[in-house]
Amino acid sequence: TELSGDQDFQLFLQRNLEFTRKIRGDVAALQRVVCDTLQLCKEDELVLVRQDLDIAQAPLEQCHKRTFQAETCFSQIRAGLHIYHSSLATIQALLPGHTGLVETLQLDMANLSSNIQQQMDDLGLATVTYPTENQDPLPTFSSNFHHQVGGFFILANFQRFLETAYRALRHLTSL
Amino acid sequence: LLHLGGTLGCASVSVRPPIVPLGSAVTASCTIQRELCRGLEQDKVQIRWMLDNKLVAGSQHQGPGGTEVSNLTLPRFNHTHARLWCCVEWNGTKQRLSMAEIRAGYPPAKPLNLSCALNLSDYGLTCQWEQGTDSHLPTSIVLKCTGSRGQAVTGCTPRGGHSHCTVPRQLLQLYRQMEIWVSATNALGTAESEHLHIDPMDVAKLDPPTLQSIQSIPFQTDCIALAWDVAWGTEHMELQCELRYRAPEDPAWALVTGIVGQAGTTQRCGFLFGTQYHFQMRCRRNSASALAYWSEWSPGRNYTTHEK
Amino acid sequence: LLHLGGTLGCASVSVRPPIVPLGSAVTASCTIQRELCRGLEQDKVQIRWMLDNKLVAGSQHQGPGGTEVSNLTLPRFNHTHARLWCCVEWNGTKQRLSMAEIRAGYPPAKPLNLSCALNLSDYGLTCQWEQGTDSHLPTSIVLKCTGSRGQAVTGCTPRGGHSHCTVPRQLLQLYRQMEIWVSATNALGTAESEHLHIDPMDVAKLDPPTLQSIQSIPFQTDCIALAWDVAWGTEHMELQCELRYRAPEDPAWALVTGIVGQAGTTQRCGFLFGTQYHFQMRCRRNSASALAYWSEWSPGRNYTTHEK
Repeated sequence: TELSGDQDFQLFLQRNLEFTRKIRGDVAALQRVVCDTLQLCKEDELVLVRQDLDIAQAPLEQCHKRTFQAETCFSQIRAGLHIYHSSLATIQALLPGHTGLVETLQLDMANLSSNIQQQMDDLGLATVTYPTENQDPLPTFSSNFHHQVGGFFILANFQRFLETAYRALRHLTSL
Repeated sequence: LLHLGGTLGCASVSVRPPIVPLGSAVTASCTIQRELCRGLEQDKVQIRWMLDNKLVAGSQHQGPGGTEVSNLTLPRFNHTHARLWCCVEWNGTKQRLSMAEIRAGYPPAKPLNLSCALNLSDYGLTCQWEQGTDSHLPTSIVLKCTGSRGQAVTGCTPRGGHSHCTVPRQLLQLYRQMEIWVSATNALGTAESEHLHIDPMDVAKLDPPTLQSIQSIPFQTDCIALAWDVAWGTEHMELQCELRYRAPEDPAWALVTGIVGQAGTTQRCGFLFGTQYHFQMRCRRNSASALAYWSEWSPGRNYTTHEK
Repeated sequence: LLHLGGTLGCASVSVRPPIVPLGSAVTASCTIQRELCRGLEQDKVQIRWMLDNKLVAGSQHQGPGGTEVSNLTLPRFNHTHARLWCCVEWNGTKQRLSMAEIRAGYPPAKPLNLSCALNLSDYGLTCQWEQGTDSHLPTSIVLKCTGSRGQAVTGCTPRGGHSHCTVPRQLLQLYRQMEIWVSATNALGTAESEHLHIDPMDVAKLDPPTLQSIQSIPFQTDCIALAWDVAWGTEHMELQCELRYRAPEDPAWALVTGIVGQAGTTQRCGFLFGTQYHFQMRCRRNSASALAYWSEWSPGRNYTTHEK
């Protein structure tokens, strides 16, 4: 579909580029809290222990390809937002003193996902509606330490996910 | 055991409708079932009407099943709230047997000048409006907002008589067009304000930037470099800022517009030598919406340029 | 779906005990099962310890079944809360493989100055105490009370950090001796306050009586009669009350003790003529216990005696 000329689509992109920057700022704030309170700050110090946790990452290859399709890329962004939305419950359990920060992040993620969904509807693209309440069972960890490292990597992976999504949205503004 | 209850009473008043536009006609009827009125059985029933404490004349006639009925018409009812009493003469006294309340007023006025602002510390959207003339009737006023087609309508309810309220973050859709309006409803009708179609972010109220440092640029002494920083919580936004400055004796401010981007520095030339200038800066979101609010002007900073 | 779980990990740290008295020694050991550490199989395993973010030296040796073990002793552990990391050198980086939290503090201090008062409006027994020095460890503090031999121990738990709580009426035995004490427990021990043996009624906090009227007794003009009434809710109690009075210029109060019985009147002589006196009264339950609380002094009443 021819997108770049569409005025509404450009407004959607401008708004949600800023929104993604806000969410990345919220995730970075949580990463600082994990570093300050749990002393987990550098990924390169956790390479070996990470292997015990086999943490998968939400796929985003549809947004990597040189000639990516907005529809499939948007759908993968939404699917990833949904996965990380429920994974944040793991973080909430780790940082009881920061539930406000986590809840704000989850609200923003839900809004970003429904903003993308509405834009896809407007463009006549097929969309999925995710249940608002989190159905997935919380992952269990073999130790408190592994739970903390798991939380660290969820945030690190999510930050990378957002960087890719941000580049894809920015790429669409230049089409 | 204390038995509370008792019969329906031997008289009943009905007013149709109980709530009327101010100044319009009101009709009422009072029906008395003699056999239910202990002490009235033998007497001749004379029905009297009292509006609050003023006697008003009705027309009495026999109703079905031995009842006595009196009808009353008040051509121009101009009280906002009154009590209509149905009484009978008995033993030389006026016995109040039944009562109905009548209210009068206007349909709610259309709420005007609806405007909203998003508070960036808690992302609550506070909206305010003008209520318009008093309808004299119990009126329920609600601010309504909805995301997009088919989404649930949420909003907030102003507290006792206020004409503002705050929609909490959980009920908002950020970075997307929302429809916001005020709805006022009373017994005589409903009125709605204009519908605002805004993205809450477009009405974000920013804290002012801070002027970090001001220095002369060495070889062109009539130029200065000014470093500034944006308010906390706006780092992710694209901002549009303005700088104003003047010397104490200058009548008007010099204004530098279109300073775009995040924190940074800006340069300006044409300053007098050895003169003290007062600088202030303000910013707003660089969004298409004309509704975008400017932040307050930042706290001022003074700087004295070099002597020639 | 993001699958988290995974193996037990190839390193484990044990600290015995994980909670120690402040300043005492802590010993820890880290065991690494090389074959479980993907990426470490060939390398020579060099175990490093970090206490929070500071390197500390341990002694490494081969353990059973091809494991590498490092032991560490911290002679005087004076952090209240620290993280002990077991790391290995790998590809020029320090890999954090496992972690254990160490907490240090003191056994709980003995709670002091336990006192209770019964509120006669809801018959809740509110007790307060002094917590003593901070143990730096999570400490659970509970007020315990029991009726008599073999009865269930009930009580109440102070909310977050407070050192008072209220035992509700349902858990109290009125008009009978109860045993009440505070118990504080943390990982290093338990401490109990003195045990109070009181009948909750003995510590009832009464509202003050009210002085109804004051008059001169006609033929002995230097005497007055004073009528008083007890506070609501104490009509069934045997009370012991005190009256105090003084003229404005008097330095000290005159005190009349031992006024016993319910509402009533009391007489007093020796007053100066034509002088204004200020009267107040208070009461308490006439019980044997020395703990019985006086009510506040009643609101004052003035009375001016006759001229001579």
